[in-house]
Amino acid sequence: MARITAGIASSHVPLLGVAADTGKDRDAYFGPIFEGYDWTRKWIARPENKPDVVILVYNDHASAFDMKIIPTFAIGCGERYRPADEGWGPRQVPDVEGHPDLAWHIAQSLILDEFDMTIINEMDVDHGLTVPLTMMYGAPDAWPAKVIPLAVNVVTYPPPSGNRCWALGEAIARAVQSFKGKDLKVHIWGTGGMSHQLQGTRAGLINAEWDNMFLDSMIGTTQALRSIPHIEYLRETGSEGIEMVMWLIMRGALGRETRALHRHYHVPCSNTAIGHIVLEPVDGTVPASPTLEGNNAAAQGAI
Amino acid sequence: MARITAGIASSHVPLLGVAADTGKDRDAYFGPIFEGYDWTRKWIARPENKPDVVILVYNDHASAFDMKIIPTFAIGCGERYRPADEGWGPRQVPDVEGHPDLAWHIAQSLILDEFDMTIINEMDVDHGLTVPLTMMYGAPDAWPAKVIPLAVNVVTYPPPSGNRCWALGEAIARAVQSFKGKDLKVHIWGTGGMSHQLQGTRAGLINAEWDNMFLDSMIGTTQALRSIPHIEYLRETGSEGIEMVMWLIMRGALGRETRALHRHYHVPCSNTAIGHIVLEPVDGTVPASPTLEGNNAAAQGAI
Amino acid sequence: MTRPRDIHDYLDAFDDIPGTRVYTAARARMGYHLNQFAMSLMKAENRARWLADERAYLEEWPMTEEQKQAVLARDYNRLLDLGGNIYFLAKLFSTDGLSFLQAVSTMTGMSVEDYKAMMDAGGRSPKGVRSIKANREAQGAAKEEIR
Amino acid sequence: MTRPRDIHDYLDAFDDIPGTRVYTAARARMGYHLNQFAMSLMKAENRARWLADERAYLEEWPMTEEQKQAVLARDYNRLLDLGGNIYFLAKLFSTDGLSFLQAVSTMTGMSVEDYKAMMDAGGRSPKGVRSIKANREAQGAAKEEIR
Ligand SMILES: [Fe+3]
Ligand SMILES: [Fe+3]
Repeated sequence: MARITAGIASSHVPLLGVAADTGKDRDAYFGPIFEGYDWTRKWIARPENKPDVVILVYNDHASAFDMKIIPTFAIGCGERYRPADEGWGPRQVPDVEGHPDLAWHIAQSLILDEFDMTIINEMDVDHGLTVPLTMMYGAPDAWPAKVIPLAVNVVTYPPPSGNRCWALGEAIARAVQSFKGKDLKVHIWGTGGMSHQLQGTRAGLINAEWDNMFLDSMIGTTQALRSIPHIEYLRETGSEGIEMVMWLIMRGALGRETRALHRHYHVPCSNTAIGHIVLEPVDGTVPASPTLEGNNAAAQGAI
Repeated sequence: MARITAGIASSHVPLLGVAADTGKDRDAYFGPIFEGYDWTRKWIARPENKPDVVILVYNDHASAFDMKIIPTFAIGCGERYRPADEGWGPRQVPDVEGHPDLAWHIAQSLILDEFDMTIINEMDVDHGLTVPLTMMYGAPDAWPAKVIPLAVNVVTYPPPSGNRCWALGEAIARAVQSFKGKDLKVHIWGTGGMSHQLQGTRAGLINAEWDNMFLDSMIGTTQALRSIPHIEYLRETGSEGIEMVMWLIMRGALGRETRALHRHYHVPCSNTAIGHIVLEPVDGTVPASPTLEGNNAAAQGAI
Repeated sequence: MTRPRDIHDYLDAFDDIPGTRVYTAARARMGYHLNQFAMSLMKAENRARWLADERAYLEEWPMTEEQKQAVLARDYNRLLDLGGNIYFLAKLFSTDGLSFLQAVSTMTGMSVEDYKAMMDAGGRSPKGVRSIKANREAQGAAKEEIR
Repeated sequence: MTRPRDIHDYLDAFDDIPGTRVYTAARARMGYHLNQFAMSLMKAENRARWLADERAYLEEWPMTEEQKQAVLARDYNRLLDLGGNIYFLAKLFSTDGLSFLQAVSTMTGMSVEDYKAMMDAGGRSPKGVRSIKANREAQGAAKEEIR
């Protein structure tokens, strides 16, 4: 049996990786950012909170996938993943170990639930995945948790809708609940955001008010975020703020009601508003699978 | 504007390509198979029936995709595709020309409709795609239609459910209807099947009764095929009969009611039951998009 | 039925089909390098190296010795048991110049002639090969009657 | 509204955002080879060849002359107009040793110092840069009042 014990959201700005890797993470510029993660680092190190596996929702930034192939939802079922060379050499951080047992179980379950997953067995992972690990764990010799990468297309339009992301989270929760292997504590992390725009004359846009509305709405029972259209992310949070739809996969997986354990917001890091929240499920109920293959006696009954 | 004028289903056994390429297509063994396509070749050559674009639903047989990456639904948005070398050199048939305008329009529309598509810009296409072209067109210097490849995973379990395939077809129909480019006649072809098993002591399984039930149910208003579970394909039609779920994408795209123009069934071709049907929509109505981004005023309204 | 409906029930049902291995995650993982090896034979230059020295070519792949032996022996039933998938293995038998019918027949215990004759006569009937459980129950019922 | 809701309305709305190009299919197609060129700079050996002779390296790619000129000029606004995507172009400015902040500031018409100062002070406000149409209507209303 496996269960989702917490959800974490975090920005994944590449500069945070550079700061950590070059020992600048406590200087005047980066100190206030990293301090906001100190609570989480202590909390996650405690045995009762330490996840065995992290389902890490992120987006690839033209690293593993080029324009030849653009999967909407890709789930990593491999044994391990190397940090990608993003144009300045790979980050000197540990390889990321996968959890193929749980990953394949989730992948198979999601497809029965009518999510059109792309299964990945080999790929490199970029800052979108390794920066959140750094923020939560610092610089260990090996990452303390296995990781299931879940890569979402938020670069080429259209990305998946907020509603689709939330529903995917719910289906992930069902899949984790039905895992039959070892007893596993599972985290789900949603990464990217918050407001930022990396292009054009409007670059540098930050919308602290909207970002905080978004953080507020991650907590409790509201499903308001589920129906925010893409155009609102673009107008209100800059062209790259759309990454926040990935947080909704995490939120959906936590079920009906959440409680916030920790929250941090800081402007700026480079061009971006840093947002970070730690949530736990209060009522982790998710709707039952609506599909035939996932849920109907006829689909499994012997003839 | 574009409209779907017909749906064609056909087996895509690689040996049919070999027979055609080596001039054996009218011998005692292959003659009865190819004769069943003569009606279609004549019909499709008539200007009023000739499609400008074929949305060709097929599966890749470990050619473009290896085990590193397995997309459930991949749509080809590229300019052209070369025949794959499947282990005995590529088939000497023309390159396949894409239709990026329509393909990207469909891809974008499907994602708004909450299908988690993988977009492909470069790939080779194998017998699953080129054999149906040969069956319908013979051996021209260039294929007479542009092709949008739609590759479905039916090799690694689970493939998409029948219901999901049918629903994808409906969403494709909506997308084609909303195309704003040139006036295009569009065909949708579903390929693969019918009953066959290529492995183990049960190899050679053929179920003519079930196959003909399936052909019957492609016609008219029934949606019975939509809810056949995977296990029934496996038991009744052999381990490779599951390819028939791809026909349901075609059927779904034809809308509420179909009429059969031509039908052909022959056993055997190599290990496989050959099935072929030509359908036209009678009432092409499909349900409206149920999604926010695809269908809700709030998603597009200016702020 | 009241037991939870999920991927476990879905997968368990596949084991009930006689003489059939469904290519599930479990098989895909076991056969990963075997299938990737077979895939490599799609390239003409790899086929040439393979044909020149099969054993040496196999040594480049992190496959189990059992898988390597089964490849060298062209034991397709064994290869399927070890995680092979028929569409990947097709690159192997195609390189040998075998057709699907020839290669597939080797898994049935029939001669290629007998297998071809069966196909020409309409193929193998699904009767009696739908369900292991149903067959067992039918046998039980038959014994019941005899008693 | 009664007009059909579909991808056209969805895409049209993107053109209403000031100073912003959304990376849609239309842009992705125009910039295909430009972005694939940029992607190639993820490999150390390609970066070395690129740095040794930029023009010669560019000639290997089926890009338009306009795209090539904009690459050589590091004109990022132009590159976005020509179908570039910022995450692909990041391989280019990373190879130059530029940070995201430095590269991004070049698109704003501000000096890097002024841009950094704006960011440190809380970033650019969304006020007045949400909608071209809304801005136009607000201007109209203001003129109305003056009269
Ligand atoms: Fe990002
Ligand atoms: Fe096939």
